[in-house]
Amino acid sequence: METRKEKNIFTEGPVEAAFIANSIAKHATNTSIGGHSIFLGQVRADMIGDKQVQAIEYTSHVEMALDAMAKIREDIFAKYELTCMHVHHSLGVIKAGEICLFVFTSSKHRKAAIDACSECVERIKAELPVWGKEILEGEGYQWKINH
Amino acid sequence: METRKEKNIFTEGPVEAAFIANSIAKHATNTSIGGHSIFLGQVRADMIGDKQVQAIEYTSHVEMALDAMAKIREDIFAKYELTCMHVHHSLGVIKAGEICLFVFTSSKHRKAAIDACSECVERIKAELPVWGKEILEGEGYQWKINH
Amino acid sequence: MIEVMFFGQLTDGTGVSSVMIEEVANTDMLINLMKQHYPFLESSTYMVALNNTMVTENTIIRPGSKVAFMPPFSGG
Amino acid sequence: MIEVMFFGQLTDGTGVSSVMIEEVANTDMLINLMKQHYPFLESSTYMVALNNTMVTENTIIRPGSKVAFMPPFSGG
Repeated sequence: METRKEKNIFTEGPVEAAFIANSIAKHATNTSIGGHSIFLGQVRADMIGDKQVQAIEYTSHVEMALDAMAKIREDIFAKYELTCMHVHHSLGVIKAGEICLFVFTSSKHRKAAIDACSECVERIKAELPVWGKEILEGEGYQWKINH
Repeated sequence: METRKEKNIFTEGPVEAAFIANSIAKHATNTSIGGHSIFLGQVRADMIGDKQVQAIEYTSHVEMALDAMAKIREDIFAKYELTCMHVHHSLGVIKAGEICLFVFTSSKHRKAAIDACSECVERIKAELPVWGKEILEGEGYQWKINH
Repeated sequence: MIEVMFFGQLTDGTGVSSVMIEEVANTDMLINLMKQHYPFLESSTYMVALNNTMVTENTIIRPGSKVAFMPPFSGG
Repeated sequence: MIEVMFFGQLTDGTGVSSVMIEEVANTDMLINLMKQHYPFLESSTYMVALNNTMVTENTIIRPGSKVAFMPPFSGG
């Protein structure tokens, strides 16, 4: 049924710093780029009552999420003069301190990259069918709520 | 005369991707951080007439620049709920495709990091006594103008 | 058959991430059927998607369809 | 002595990044002296800092001071 080619944004496990470095380094050959904007979401060890969050387990309705991401990508490329945009979202158990979201935009002049990155992050949080389960020390858990 | 301890933001040569990765990885131990915002300035190979920019050579009035940066840092920490902020600006010859500016902010909730990063970049470009000399292929050069 | 999928905190109530059910004519009927099976849905917040498209009004369900019950998103 | 420093495109005109000069009473006098030495400064855009502080009005220069002539910034 699905004929449009969609980029997969999901990876099992955290986004590693070395992966981010590699993504940045890859753009050195594109000398029309003047600015990169990066957002990284990191899992916080919040206190829920008297228990600390140890990790967040992310699940998704992947097919719908990739559809939603394709729409966001299309809208953002139509709105901003971007050279490129890359998005990586983790699935599975991501421990406190680890990176679970990596949004990376590049443009000739900085404003497009900065605005596009920020808008992309907001839309990812609002529009992608992804759920985070905050796993507490000991036995409990709590479902994450986005503000 | 100078008694205030100021962070040095200048490094000779480009900001390497591995250095950025290392900066990110260092923050994994701070589990109160929920979001990082990063801006990277990359040297563009613009065409100036019929010649291409091969590199930008950066010079600075370093003492004044560190004073200006200390003031920017103070203002931004007063305005935003940041966990930390790191700034690195290159001096010397930075080739097209290389990174010459790295601004890195972190906060509990994403908005502070994103807004602080963007404001810091604008203020760095407007307020730091730094000059870029665009070195063209062959012999010429042109002094960079910030918009 | 129709595949009915549950996500996020809804799986706390259903205990399963998906169930296969006999054909049902439309989404209103399916939602009512699910509320009978899983009474907690009466007081839950969720959206329903039919074959990856959000349903905002009663829609005919063709055999082989997939229906998703999704609580508010909390990615990123 | 007073150290007078030039930055950015101003060095294209001066050919040097700094010069040491005899005492001058104030910044207005120093700016005029420099314009005599380097006539291109008449038509240049620059700011002047005395001991790392921007000068916006005529200011007394004490011996041992450093004065910087700086064109518009273009960092980042």
